[in-house]
Amino acid sequence: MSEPLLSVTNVGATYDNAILALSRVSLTVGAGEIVALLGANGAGKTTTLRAISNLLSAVHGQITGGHVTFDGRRTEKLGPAQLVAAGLAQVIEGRHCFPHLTVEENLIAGASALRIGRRQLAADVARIYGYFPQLRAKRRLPAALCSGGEQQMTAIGRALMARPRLLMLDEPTMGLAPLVAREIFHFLRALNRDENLSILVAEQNATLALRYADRAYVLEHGSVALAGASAEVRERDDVKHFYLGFEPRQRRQYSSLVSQVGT
Amino acid sequence: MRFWLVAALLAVALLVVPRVGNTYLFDAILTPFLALSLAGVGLNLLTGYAGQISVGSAAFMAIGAFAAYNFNLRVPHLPLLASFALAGLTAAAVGIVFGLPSLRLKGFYLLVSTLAAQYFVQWALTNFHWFANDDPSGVITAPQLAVAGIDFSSSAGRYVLSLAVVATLTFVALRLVHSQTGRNWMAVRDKDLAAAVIGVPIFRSKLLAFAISSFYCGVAGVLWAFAYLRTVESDGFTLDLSFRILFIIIIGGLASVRGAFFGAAFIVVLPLLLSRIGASFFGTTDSGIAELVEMILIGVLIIAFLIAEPAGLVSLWDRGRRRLARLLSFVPAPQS
Amino acid sequence: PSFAAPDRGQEYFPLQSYRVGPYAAGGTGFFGGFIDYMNLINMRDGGVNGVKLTWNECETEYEVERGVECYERMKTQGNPGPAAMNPLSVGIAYALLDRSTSDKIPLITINHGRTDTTDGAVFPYIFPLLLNPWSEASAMVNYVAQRDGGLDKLRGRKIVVLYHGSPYGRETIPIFALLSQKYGFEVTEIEVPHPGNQQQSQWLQIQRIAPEFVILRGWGVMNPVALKTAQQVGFPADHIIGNIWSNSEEDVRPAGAAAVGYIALTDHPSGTEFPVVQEIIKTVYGANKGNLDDKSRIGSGYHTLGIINGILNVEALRIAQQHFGDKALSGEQVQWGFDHLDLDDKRIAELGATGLLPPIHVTCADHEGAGAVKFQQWDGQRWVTKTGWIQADRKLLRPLIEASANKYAAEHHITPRNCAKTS
Amino acid sequence: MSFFVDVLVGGLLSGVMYSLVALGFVLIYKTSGVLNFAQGAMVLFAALTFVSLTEHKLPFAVSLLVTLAIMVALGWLIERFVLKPLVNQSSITLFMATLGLSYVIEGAAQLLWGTEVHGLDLGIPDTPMQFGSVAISEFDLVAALIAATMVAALTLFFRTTRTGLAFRAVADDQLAAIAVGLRLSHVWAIAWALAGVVALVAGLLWGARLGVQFSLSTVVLKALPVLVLGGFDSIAGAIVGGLLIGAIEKSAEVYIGPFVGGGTEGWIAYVVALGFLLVRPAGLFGQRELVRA
Amino acid sequence: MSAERALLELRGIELSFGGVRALSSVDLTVREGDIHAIIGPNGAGKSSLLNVISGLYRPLAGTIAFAGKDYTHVPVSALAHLGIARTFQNLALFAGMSVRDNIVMGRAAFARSNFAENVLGLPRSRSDERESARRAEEIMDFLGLHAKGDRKVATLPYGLQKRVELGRALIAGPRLLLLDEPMAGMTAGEKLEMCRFIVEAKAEFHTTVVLIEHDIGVVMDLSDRVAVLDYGRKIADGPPDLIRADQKVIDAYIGVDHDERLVEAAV
Ligand SMILES: Nc1ncnc2c1ncn2[C@@H]1O[C@H](COP(=O)(O)OP(=O)(O)OP(=O)(O)O)[C@@H](O)[C@H]1O
Ligand SMILES: Nc1ncnc2c1ncn2[C@@H]1O[C@H](COP(=O)(O)OP(=O)(O)OP(=O)(O)O)[C@@H](O)[C@H]1O
Ligand SMILES: [Mg+2]
Ligand SMILES: [Mg+2]
Repeated sequence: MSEPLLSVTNVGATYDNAILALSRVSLTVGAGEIVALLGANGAGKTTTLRAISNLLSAVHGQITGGHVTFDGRRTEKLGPAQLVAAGLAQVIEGRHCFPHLTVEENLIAGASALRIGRRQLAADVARIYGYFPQLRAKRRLPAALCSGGEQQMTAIGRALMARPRLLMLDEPTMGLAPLVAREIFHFLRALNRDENLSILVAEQNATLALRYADRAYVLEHGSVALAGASAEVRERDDVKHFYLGFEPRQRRQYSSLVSQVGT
Repeated sequence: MRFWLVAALLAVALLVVPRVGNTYLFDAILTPFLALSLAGVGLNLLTGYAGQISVGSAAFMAIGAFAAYNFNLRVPHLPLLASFALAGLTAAAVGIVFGLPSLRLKGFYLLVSTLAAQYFVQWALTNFHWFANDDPSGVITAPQLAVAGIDFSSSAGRYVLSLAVVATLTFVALRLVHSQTGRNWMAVRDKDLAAAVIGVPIFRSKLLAFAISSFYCGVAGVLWAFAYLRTVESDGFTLDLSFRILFIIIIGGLASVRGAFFGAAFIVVLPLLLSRIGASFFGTTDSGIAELVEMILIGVLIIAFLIAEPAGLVSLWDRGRRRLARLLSFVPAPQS
Repeated sequence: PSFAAPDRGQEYFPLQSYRVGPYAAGGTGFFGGFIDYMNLINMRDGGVNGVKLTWNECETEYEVERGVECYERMKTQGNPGPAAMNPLSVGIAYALLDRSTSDKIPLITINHGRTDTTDGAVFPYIFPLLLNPWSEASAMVNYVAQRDGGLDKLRGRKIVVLYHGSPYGRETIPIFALLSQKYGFEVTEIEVPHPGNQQQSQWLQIQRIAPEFVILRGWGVMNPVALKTAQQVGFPADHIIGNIWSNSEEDVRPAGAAAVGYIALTDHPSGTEFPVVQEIIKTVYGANKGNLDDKSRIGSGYHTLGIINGILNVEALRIAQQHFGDKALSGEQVQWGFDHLDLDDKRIAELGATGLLPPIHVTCADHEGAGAVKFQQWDGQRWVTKTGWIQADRKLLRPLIEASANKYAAEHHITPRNCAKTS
Repeated sequence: MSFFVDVLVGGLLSGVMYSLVALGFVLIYKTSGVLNFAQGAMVLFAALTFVSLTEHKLPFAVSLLVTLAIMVALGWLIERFVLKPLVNQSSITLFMATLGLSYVIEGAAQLLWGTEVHGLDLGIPDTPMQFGSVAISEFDLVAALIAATMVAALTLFFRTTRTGLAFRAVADDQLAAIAVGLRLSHVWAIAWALAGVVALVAGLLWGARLGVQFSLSTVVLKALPVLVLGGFDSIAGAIVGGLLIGAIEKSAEVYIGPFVGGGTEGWIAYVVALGFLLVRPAGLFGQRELVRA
Repeated sequence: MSAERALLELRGIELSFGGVRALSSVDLTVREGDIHAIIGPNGAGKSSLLNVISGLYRPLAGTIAFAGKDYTHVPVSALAHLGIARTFQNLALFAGMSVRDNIVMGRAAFARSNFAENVLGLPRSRSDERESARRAEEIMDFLGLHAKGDRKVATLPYGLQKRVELGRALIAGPRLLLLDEPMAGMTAGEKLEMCRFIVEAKAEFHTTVVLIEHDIGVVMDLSDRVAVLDYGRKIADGPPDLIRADQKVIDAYIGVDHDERLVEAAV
């Protein structure tokens, strides 16, 4: 892996020209890699992804320094649409399905940045239904009326419709049943393996993320606090404490809390 | 500190200004400014705080004006201020009627209810001559303005009377928005579903907002008719006036009582300034052109302001003050 | 000229004009004519007895509040203050009734305004010169009767009055009702909501009533739309009779063919053949000082009305100067001039305005002073005058005017001046 | 009876004219969630531009093309200088901005072309033709035909094309639309340009009826109840709403008007629309707000 | 500690949306004092069930008994007075208000003063305000939101917003607390804290909790009973240990671990 597919160098960002959200974040994603971005609430995961895909300005944010390179091109001059066309798709935080559009129309909208024919489009949509059979049943339902999980699947499917080379996901398993959450990572892994899709995923469910990712970055207060291969990161005690938990031996802790308070 | 600042401002406005101002200042600037500010405060309660958009403010002003006129005319020995209050209450009652659809309508669809109010009220007031005491042209004239034996009919007097009314009602509005009532309004505005679940009486809150807002607009209408124009016809309370009041609260700052005053100042003073500047640029032969240029400029300025500061002049002002405070470090920064 | 206060020793005419908005056509024509005439006086005569005329404009867009603001702004300007106010808006005039009286500035509402202000005893400063709305109504009915062969022929006839939904439009409601009672015709008064660009249902109603005549009391866009809609429902244009504000070229041209044959009343016939208009063309437009951008509008109805308004203002000033001396006069002094305004045929001929306006004789008690109109017909290109001056039934109207004025006086604690005493 | 039919037909046909204006609103609302108050000003601007060009002796077709180009350019300018800087602002802010815009456009139109009233002759006779017992003006028929064509075309556009889908997506969620690679500015510029074209059509027809002058811009007020009745975002709603409002308004004025002193046209449409909304809060065809707890 | 009495009892709840069955004959008994979890795949109808309990959805059939009284539809307006409070799956905070005001709003139903008293600042209004302010401080202390009291909620990170929403529900001291995925999108540490709040709140206010949560670990540790929904039907209901072992539940929801092992083998 010579030149990484994506490299973020010393990026800083603010909101409303005042709220500091990122300071000097650097990370890379190599071609064919799955990279996890971990961190507590407000650490700056979402902001990092927005900075990469040039979505900050749409939410009153600004990049204050550093630069991002995707596939050898500096991104600051490219609009979000050009980035998508260049192969960088994103599933944004909070799903953001088009509420009045049906599930299928949402998927079709995902191909907006591409110029492809109708037949090809239909095939792509069918491919997504292959990944998420549940969506096929809801294809005519407005997305707003789908359950949380169904919306998340729609959002991921929509991003895949853009045939990305690098897929960025912002908390893709939030609110998903464990089975589905695992399935999602499972097929992300499969996509990664079969189609050489590179993935950058911001995720709270560190257990899951670290299990599937090749490498991980941990953000704290807007900068990278830790980086390394997943296995390494997983073995660190501080990470275990803050981000993992729920290992079998820790299991009874809530119950003990209950009894403590109860007495 | 803040309190003293306001008190001092009020004292100057009440004691000094009447002595030094001229009739142009009172009749063409301050009195309409006060009346529009009051209407702005009223609309802000409804739109800014309770989140119910309305373009019928002028209609409620008209109701206030005509109600006060009729109370004065038909009830002997009614004190002037009592007729103001009754006018406000009349407007409030009508406001409740046109607020009823807010139970089901949201956003721009609610515009229709208030537009219906706007057109229906204007029509009713002109069509039924009783309202204008059978004057065939439908024009009403202000009665003598006397409170407790003191005559307020002069320019300065009308200004002082308006100021007193506006200051009192503004004080009440400030209390209201910082109380449970005000919080209920904002809750309904921000997330009515959640508000309902925690037990906010949604419908009652909305109607209350309509009632109080219309009360304010009604009284503002009385000031507009009695203190400012002194003769009005219902055609004077056009949709255009309603829009101007909406401008006032948007430009001033939604959900801010102070904002209404900033906005009103902007809306009243800007056109005057522009037309003066325009007149000295274009002279007499091209006054039509001056007017059109002015119209374009007002439009551009409105858009520019919305772009530069969507949160309104109030937040511009607060930012400026904070910056100043940081520089001087003895002016208290406003609480957010 | 800048907006700075006019020079000392000049007679100042503040103009609350409107050159934009729905009634811009009326405003540009009227104020254009007024200004053209004042320019003529300045350029040709060097002013009125050596006193130059000066003016500035304040745009009202025909809105009352703006009119009031303009009034307040302008009333303190000039030295010795404004000669008279000419807002050309019923709404603004109403709002200025008290103000101009207490400020002692004459308020001229030529051909319009509040009818009972004709009673100069109660309204010393208000002048609905030439033709007040009630006179206009009466003259129209007289014309219809004349066409049919006498007032007694009116009995049983059906007349529809289509009026503008504004104080101006409504002013004549009671008087038509009264006239219909008196002469036994059937009148239906139908309102067209402001600004009047939708009249389908009104005309369908008219179609159903099938009246002999429709009296059109329109304003601005309402006029061409009325003619077009009439054509749509098949009502003949030559049975529509327009009033004083439905009689200009600007009212009929946009209606195109639908306007051919339409009849309108006027006391300011259009045309450029009048000597005074010729002089304006020569002197003012010749020196490129003309106010109208579009020269083809010279001599149009609105423009000649503006000229007439100029004549009346200037003559009032001249008459007041005879009383107070040849200098710039205050509003209070000019009021005297209006109160004694008297233009007979001879004077009108001297002014080069024969046929342009009827003789006018204003007195302390009668601030209208004329009340005569002509009727004209649109032939598709120009107005063709069909009648001589037809008089309103002023005797019938006078007591009503006085009753209304006295009611106003009582309500506003006004003590009418004694007109028998003043000469 | 035949009179009733006359009134009804007259109402329906004047409703068509309302629909023409309402359509412009719907286009903008559907794509940017903005209630575009400047639509009326655009109608005025388009008509005034066209009529002034013909008065300068340009041939009909050339004037039409030039005006069309100008309207498209206007749409682009609006997108660039008003909408783009206001991305992500509340809908009421945008509404106010379009009010400001209407001042600018009205001012500019009159500054460019003057404030006079112009007659406009499209060469379509506006005299009644007899269809059985009903008299219909040929002009009205042409207007109805044009309106029907536009509605059909626009409906097809939104339903079946991918650009149409993009329009709807942008209206739904701007952030998501950006994220999937839609260019908001393109979409909006197209929508505003289309609205400009619709305004031109409306302006020509209205202008031929009323004369081209300032009060053309007030036809927006006639379109609002139509929108409400039909639904702000429904193209079919614009036409059906227009027909209904037209018919109701005229019959009310003719049959109820005389008993209450006339002038009901000013408000009856709003009151009817209001009553209707209470039953269907999103209008006839409008999208209901989809909320999930 | 758990009393045997049922606080909430749903019988035969049916719900559908335009032909789609969201819930079919669901029975559920929540005992007073329990933390009763509801789990199930996405779209199983968990949130819908919560919406039925809180009166936002009107069931087609079935009854809801709360504290011994039967309802076919719980009136939303009476919810607070009945002692039911809830949070929402997708935050439903009052975005334009401060953290403190959001929390104070939780007591809206208990304000005794009317607007006239508010305007005039009469004693009842003032005591209302004082009482609300005091309680809000307590709640903010409890939830560690103290430093953020004056911030507008919209500017807080997601996790804190979830806490504010919990605070708004808790300030009313509800008998029944309905939580719809309160810990979604949190790190383990934050989840732990959230659990602590729930447990302590339960102890302090004797609150019964109905909890929707996808984190099986949390669910198993925290709850007294777990109900499982799948395709709108209740497929299991019982103590956590039984549920974890239930093959139906594993098939429908938890899933088999084999792919984890697979991945782990691959790593
Ligand atoms: N639109 C915004 N306006 C203002 N501040 C923001 C905005 N979005 C995020 N922030 C702030 O920026 C910081 C970083 O937030 P960010 O959303 O990137 O964190 P995150 O790691 O994604 O957190 P979470 O896990 O809660 O999603 C936080 O302090 C947050 O409050
Ligand atoms: N208002 C509604 N209109 C139409 N369908 C709805 C509505 N609310 C819910 N549904 C449907 O009902 C089913 C159950 O949805 P619900 O939100 O209860 O699922 P859930 O169990 O909470 O899922 P998740 O874990 O993803 O939040 C879904 O298929 C959803 O599409
Ligand atoms: Mg995030
Ligand atoms: Mg759910």
